[in-house]
Amino acid sequence: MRIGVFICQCGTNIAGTVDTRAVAKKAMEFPDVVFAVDYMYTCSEPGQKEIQDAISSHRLQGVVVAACSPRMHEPTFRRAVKKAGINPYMFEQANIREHCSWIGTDREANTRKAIDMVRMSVEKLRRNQALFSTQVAVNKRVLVIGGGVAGIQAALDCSDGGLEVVMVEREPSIGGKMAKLDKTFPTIDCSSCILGPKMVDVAQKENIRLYAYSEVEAISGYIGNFKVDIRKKATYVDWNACTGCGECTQKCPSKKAFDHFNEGLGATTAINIPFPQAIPKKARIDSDYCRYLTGGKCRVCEKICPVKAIRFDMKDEIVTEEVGAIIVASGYDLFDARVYGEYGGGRYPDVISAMQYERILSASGPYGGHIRRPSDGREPKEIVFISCVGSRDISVDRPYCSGICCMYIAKQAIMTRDHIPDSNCYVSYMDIRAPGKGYDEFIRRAQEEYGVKYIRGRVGRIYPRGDRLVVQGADTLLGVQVEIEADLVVLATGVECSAGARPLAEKLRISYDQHGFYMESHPKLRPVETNTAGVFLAGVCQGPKDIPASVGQGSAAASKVQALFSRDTIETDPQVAHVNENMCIGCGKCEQVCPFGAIRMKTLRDGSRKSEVLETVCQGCGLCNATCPNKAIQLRHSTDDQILAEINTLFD
Amino acid sequence: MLKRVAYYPGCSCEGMAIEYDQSVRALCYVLGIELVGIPDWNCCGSTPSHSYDPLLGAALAGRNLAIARSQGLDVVMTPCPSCLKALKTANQVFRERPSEFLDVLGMPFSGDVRAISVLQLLYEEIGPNLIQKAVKFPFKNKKIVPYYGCLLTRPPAFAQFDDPENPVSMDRLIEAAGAAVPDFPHKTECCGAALGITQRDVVMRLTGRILDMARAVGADALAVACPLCQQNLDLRQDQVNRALKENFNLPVLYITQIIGCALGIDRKTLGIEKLAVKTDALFQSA
Amino acid sequence: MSSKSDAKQEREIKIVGFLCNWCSYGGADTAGVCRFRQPTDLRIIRIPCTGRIDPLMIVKSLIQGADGVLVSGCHPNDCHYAVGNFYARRRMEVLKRFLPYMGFQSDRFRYTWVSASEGQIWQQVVTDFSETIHRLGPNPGLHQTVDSAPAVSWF
Amino acid sequence: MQRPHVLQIQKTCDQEFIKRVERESGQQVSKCYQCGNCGASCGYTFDFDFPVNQIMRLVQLGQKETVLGSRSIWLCANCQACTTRCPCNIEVARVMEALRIMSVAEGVVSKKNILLFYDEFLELVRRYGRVFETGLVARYNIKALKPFTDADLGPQVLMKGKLALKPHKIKGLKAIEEIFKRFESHRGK
Ligand SMILES: Cc1cc2nc3c(=O)[nH]c(=O)nc-3n(C[C@H](O)[C@H](O)[C@H](O)COP(=O)(O)OP(=O)(O)OC[C@H]3O[C@@H](n4cnc5c(N)ncnc54)[C@H](O)[C@@H]3O)c2cc1C
Ligand SMILES: Cc1cc2nc3c(=O)[nH]c(=O)nc-3n(C[C@H](O)[C@H](O)[C@H](O)COP(=O)(O)OP(=O)(O)OC[C@H]3O[C@@H](n4cnc5c(N)ncnc54)[C@H](O)[C@@H]3O)c2cc1C
Ligand code: SF4
Ligand code: SF4
Ligand code: SF4
Ligand code: SF4
Ligand code: SF4
Ligand code: SF4
Ligand code: SF4
Ligand code: SF4
Repeated sequence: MRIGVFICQCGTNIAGTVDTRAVAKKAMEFPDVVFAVDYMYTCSEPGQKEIQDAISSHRLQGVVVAACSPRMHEPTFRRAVKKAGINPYMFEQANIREHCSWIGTDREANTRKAIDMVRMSVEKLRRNQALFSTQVAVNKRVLVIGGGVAGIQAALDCSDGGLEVVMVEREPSIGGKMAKLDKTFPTIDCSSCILGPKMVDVAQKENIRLYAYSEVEAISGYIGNFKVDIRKKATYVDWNACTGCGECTQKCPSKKAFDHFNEGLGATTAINIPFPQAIPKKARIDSDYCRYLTGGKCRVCEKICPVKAIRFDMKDEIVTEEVGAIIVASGYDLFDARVYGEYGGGRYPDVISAMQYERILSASGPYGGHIRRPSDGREPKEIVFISCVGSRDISVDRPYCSGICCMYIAKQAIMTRDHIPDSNCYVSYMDIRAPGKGYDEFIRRAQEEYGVKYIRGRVGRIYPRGDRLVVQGADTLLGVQVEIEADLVVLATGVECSAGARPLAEKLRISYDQHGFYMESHPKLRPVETNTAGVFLAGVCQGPKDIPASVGQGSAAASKVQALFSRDTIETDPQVAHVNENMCIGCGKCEQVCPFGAIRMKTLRDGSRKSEVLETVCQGCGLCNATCPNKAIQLRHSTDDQILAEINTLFD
Repeated sequence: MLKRVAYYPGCSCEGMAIEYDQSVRALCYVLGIELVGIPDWNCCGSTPSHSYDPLLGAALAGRNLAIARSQGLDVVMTPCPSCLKALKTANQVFRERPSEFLDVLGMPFSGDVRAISVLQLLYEEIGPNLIQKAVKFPFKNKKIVPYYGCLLTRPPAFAQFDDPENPVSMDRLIEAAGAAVPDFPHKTECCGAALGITQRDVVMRLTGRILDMARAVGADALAVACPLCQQNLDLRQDQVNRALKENFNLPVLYITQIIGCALGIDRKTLGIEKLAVKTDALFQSA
Repeated sequence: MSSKSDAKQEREIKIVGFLCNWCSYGGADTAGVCRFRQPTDLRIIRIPCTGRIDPLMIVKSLIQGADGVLVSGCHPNDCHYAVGNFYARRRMEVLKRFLPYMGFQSDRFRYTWVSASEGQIWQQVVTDFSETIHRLGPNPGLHQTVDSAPAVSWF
Repeated sequence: MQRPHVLQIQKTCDQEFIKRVERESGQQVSKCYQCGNCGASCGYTFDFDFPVNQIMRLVQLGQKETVLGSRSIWLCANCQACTTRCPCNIEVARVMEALRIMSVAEGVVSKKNILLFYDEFLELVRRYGRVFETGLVARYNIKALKPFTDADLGPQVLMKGKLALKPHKIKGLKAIEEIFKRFESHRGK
C-alpha cells in the first residue's frame, strides 16, 4: 500500500506544542509511507487540495491525517479523499490536537506522543479495506415528541414541507409552558395570541397526527426506519365522540382536582378540559379525583354527556407508528423552590413561583387577570422578585444559568406596574443576563420607564411579620443589608430537565449531560443533531432557552429532517459486522448479545448453522465481535487485527 | 432507644445554667435514662480556643470523649450546643489531622464516641409520642415559641440534626407538652451568643429582635435549649428593656423544664425559680 | 510528571487507553478543547463501544509492555448501543480478578465511565491513573507466562 | 478600617495571603461570586466594618492588612448562617475563623477586648480545668478597664445561687497543662 501522511499545524494550535515537521519526517520511516508533510490548515480548501494533489502525484492508496479530533473533521477528509478517487475508508485520522497539543506544553513529550499516534494510524490503515455503503429506503414520516412551542414549530415546518408528522404529547393538551404565559418578552406580545393559531394549525393539518395524553413506550430501528410504540393513556372519554362542549365539567361534583394548568392556584373538576384554548379540546377524567373511579359512586358526567362519550372502562392502549426521523422537543420543568427553607420552603402562600405569577397575570388565569395574593385575595402593592432561585446555585446542584428568568422577571415587573400603577416592584439579582436582540433595552425600560428597583444582592431569607413578608437581603453595591416588607414575593425558579427526560433519552439512545439536558452532536456546529443518526433536538430539552431560540431550533430541526428526507434512500454506514462463514461454528452467542437483533442464525445446505448479519440493522457496536469465541464475526474498520496492530506498534 | 449515656454538663451548667443541669437530670431520671458522669471532665474550650489553631479546643474536648470511651460508653450527651459543637469538632479534627491531634491530646482516642444534644436525645431517642403519653399537666391554652439558636442545626452537614432553616424538633416536643406553637420565624436567628459581655449593644439589638417577634406571634413564653440563648434572652431581658426602651416580660424556659413541668416534676427540682423573668403567669390556667 | 529528566532516567511510561467513540472519546475531546492539562503518557485507541473490547486486548497490551491500560466508556444506561457497557463491565470485572493470576498488578488496569460533557472528570481520571502508574513504575513484564493461565470464558 | 481611596491592586494584592487563607480554612475563596447572601444572612452586618461578603472579596484580592485589621472578623459570632446559605458551598464561617487566627498570629487584632475575653477564658481553663463565670467576668472587667460590665446582673444571679464564687479545680490539671504545653510547642513549630 502507498500511504501519504499529512500533519496539520492548525495554525499554532498544534504547531505551538508539537514539532509537526519532526513528526512528518519520522512518519517517512513507517512502513508503506511514501509521502509525509506538515501543513498549516489541512482542512482548509488549499489544505484539502494538497491532499488530493499528493494522492495523484504519489499514487497514494491510503491517507493519514494527523490533526484535530476525527469527531470534528473525519467526514471532511473522507469526502476529500473520495473526490481524489480513494475509497473514503482508506483514510485514518490521528487526534494530535485535542488529545495531545492542547493538553500539555512539553513540546518533546507531545512530539513523541504525536509520532506514536501517527504510527498507530498508519498501522491501522495498512489493514483497512475499502468499504461500500448500501442504500436503504427512507420512511418519510417524522415523529415529534413534545408539543411545546419548539415541537409545534418543528411539526408545522415539516408539515408545510409535505411530510407526514406524528406528534406525541404527554399532557392532555399541546402548548407546553408557553400556553401558560400571559405576555412574552422582549416585546409584550400576548402569548396565547401568537401561540393559539399555531396550536390550531396542528389540529387542522391533515398530515399531522396528534397523540395527546400519550407517551413513547419503546423505540426500535434506525435512521430512515424507526418503529415507535406509543402508549395512549386512558382518558375515560372517547375523544372521537367528545365535542368539548364542557357540559360534564359544569356538573361534575368533584371540584377539588389539582389544576395543573393554573399551577395549583385554584382547583378544577375531576372531569375537565385543561384550558379554553386546549388542543385537542377534549375532556379527560382525572382518575385520582373522580368519585366513581375512586369510590364507585357518581357517574354524573355519563348521564350529562350529550354524545355519550364517557368510558369508565377505558384502558391504556399501545399503538405503533413507523417513522424515518425523530425530533425530540420534550421541554423542561421548573425547579421546586421548596428546598429553599430560608424562603419559607413552600410554607408561605404569598411566596409564589414565577410561573404561578404568570397565571395570576393571565386573563384566563385563576383570578381573571386581576393581580391578587393567594393568601387573602388582597391586591399587593409591594412586590419583590428574587432571581436565580434554583439556578447558579451549587448547593442545590444547579450550577447553570437558566437564561430566561432575568428577562421574564423584567416582563412581570413591567406588567405589574402596568396593572397596579401605585405598586412598587423590587428585583433582587446577582447579574442581569440579557444578551438577545432588544433584551437589554427591555431591562433598561423596566428600570427607567417603569421604575422597577433593582437591588444587587441575593436574598438571605424571607419571614412573615403580620400579614406581610419581610425580605432580608443585601445591597452589595452599597455594602449593606436591606429589608423590604412585601405583600407578595415571586421566586424566579430555574429551568431543569423535564421529568422523565433521562428514561426517554435511554429509549432514544441519545446522551444527556449531568443535569439531564440532551447532548447535541457538537455544541457549535451541530446544535440540533444528536449522536444517534436520525434523532434531532429542539427547544429547552437541549438546554435552557427562550421562545425565539426554541422556535429557531424547532425550525432548524425540521430543516434537518427535510434535508434527510430530500433523498429517497440513505447510505448505510458500512462499518458493520461481517461473518466469516468458514470460521463460524454456529454457537449463536453473537445473536444473543446483539442489542439490535441484527444477527440471524441460518442453516446452510450441508445442515451447518451459521450466523448472518443484517447489515442495515447492525449499528456497528462490536459486541458480537468481542463475544465470538472463534473470532469469526469481525466489525469492519475496527477488526481485531486492526486494534491489535495499533497496540503492537506502540511497543515495537 | 438509648438507655445509658455519658453526661457532659459543661461549665455553664455549673453556674449560670445550673437550672438546665437540674432539669436535664430530673427529666432523664423520670424518663428512665441513666446519665453516667464523665469523671473529672474538663472545659471543652468552647469558642475562645478557636482564636488559635482549632487543635487546642479539639484536644480539650477530646479528653472528655476519651474518658467517656474508657468508661465503655459510645454516646456523650450534653445540654449545651457550644459544648456539643466542641465535642463534635474534636472528632472532626481527629479525622482530618489525626497525628497532630493525637500529639496534642496525648491519650488514646478512637473517634467513635458520638456526641448528641439533650434535645436530640429527647426528640430522636425518646420521641414526642412517648412524651405526650407521659404528660400529666399539659400547658393548656398557652403559646410557647421554640427558639433554637444558631448552632443546633447549622451548618447542616456538621449538625446532622433537624432542618437548618425550619427546625421542628422543639416544636413537636412543646406540642407534646400540651402548649400551642405559633409559627416563629426567628427560630434560628443568632441571639448574640458569647458577645454578651464584650459587645453588649450588639446583643441588645439581636435579642430584642427575637423577643419582639415572640411577642408579635403572641407567645406566653419561649423555649430554649442553650445556656447562652437563655442568658441573653432571660437574664438580659431587663437590660434589653432599658436599652431599647421596651417592656418585654417573656419567661424563657429550658425545653427540659417545660417537659419536666408537663410530666409533673416539681418546679423547684427543675430550678424554675432560678429564672430571671417571672413564670407565674405561665402556670396559671387561663 | 513526564518531564524531560524523568524520560531520560527511565524508559517512558506508556499507557494504552480504549475509549468509546460516543462518550469518553468525546470527553477527552472536551477536556482538550477546554485545555485541561493532562499527563502525556496515554495513547488512545478509538473503539465504537466498550462492549467491543475483548479482555484479551487488555492482556495483550500488558504483555506487549504497556505500563497501564485505561478503559473508559459511557455511563451505565447512557450507552449509545443501549447495553454495550454492561457487557464490558462484566467482562472487565472478571479480568480484574484474573490479572494478578496472570502475573500483572491489577492496579495497572482501570476502567471508568466518562461522558462527552465531562471534560474535567476526564482530566481527573487521566491524571490520577497516570500518577498511579508512575508510582508503580514501568511494567516489569510477565512473571508467569500466559500459557500457564487457565482458559477463561468471559461470561 | 479605613477604606482605600484607590485600590492599587498590583501593589497590595498578597498572593501568599490568599493561599494561606485557603489552606487554613480549607475553602477555595475564588468560588465566591459575590452574591451577597452571607452578608444578607449575617445578624452582625450592621456592626461589621465590612459585610462578610466584602471580607470574602477582600480576601480574593489579597488585601491582607485590611482584612486582618477589620472589626468584622472579631464581631463574627460563628453563628454559621453564612455557611448554611452560601450557594457556592463555601464554609464562610471557617474563613472568618481562619482570619481571626491569622490576625492573632500577626498581632493586628482590632477588637482587643474580645481577644482579651477569650484569653482570660482560656487562662481559667488552664488554671482550673473548668471555667467559672464570676472569675471570668471579674478578670475581664478589670483588664478591660470596664469594672461595671454586667454589674447590674450580679445581685440577682448571686441570690439565685447561680454564681460559684470559688473555682472548681479538676483533678487532672496536669493533663490539661500538658495539652496546653504540647499545643504551644506544636504551634511554635
Ligand atoms: C415564568 C416563565 C415566563 C417565561 N416567559 C417567557 C417570555 O416572556 N418570552 C420567552 O421567550 N420565553 C419565556 N419563557 C421561556 C419559555 O417558556 C420557553 O422558552 C419555551 O416554553 C420552551 O418551549 P419548549 O417547547 O422547548 O418546552 P415546553 O414548553 O416545556 O414544551 C415541552 C412539551 O413537551 C411535553 N413533554 C415533555 N416530556 C414529554 C414526553 N416524554 N413525551 C411527550 N411529551 C412530553 C410537555 O408536556 C410539553 O408540552 C418563560 C418561562 C417561564 C418559566
Ligand atoms: C473577538 C470575538 C471573539 C468571538 N469568539 C467567539 C467564540 O469563542 N465562540 C462563539 O461562539 N462566538 C464567538 N464570536 C462570535 C462569532 O464571531 C459570531 O457569532 C459568528 O462569527 C457569526 O457568524 P455569521 O456567519 O453570522 O457572521 P460573519 O462571521 O460576520 O459572516 C458574514 C459574512 O458575510 C460577508 N458579507 C457581509 N456583507 C455582505 C454582502 N453585502 N454581500 C456579500 N457578503 C457579505 C462578510 O464578509 C462575512 O464573510 C466572537 C466574536 C468576536 C468579535
Ligand atoms: S484539520 Fe483540524 S487541526 Fe487541522 S486546521 Fe482544520 S481544524 Fe485545525
Ligand atoms: S365528554 Fe361529553 S359532555 Fe364532556 S365535553 Fe365531551 S362531549 Fe361534552
Ligand atoms: S363520575 Fe367522576 S368525573 Fe364524572 S361527574 Fe362524577 S366525579 Fe366527575
Ligand atoms: S437568567 Fe438571570 S435570573 Fe435566571 S439564572 Fe440566569 S442570571 Fe439568574
Ligand atoms: S456490531 Fe454486532 S452486536 Fe453490534 S449491532 Fe452489529 S451485529 Fe449487533
Ligand atoms: S459467535 Fe461467532 S461462532 Fe458463534 S455464531 Fe456468532 S459468528 Fe458464529
Ligand atoms: S458566622 Fe460570623 S460572618 Fe457568618 S453569619 Fe455568623 S456572625 Fe456572620
Ligand atoms: S454567600 Fe458565598 S458566594 Fe455569596 S458572597 Fe457569601 S461567600 Fe460569596
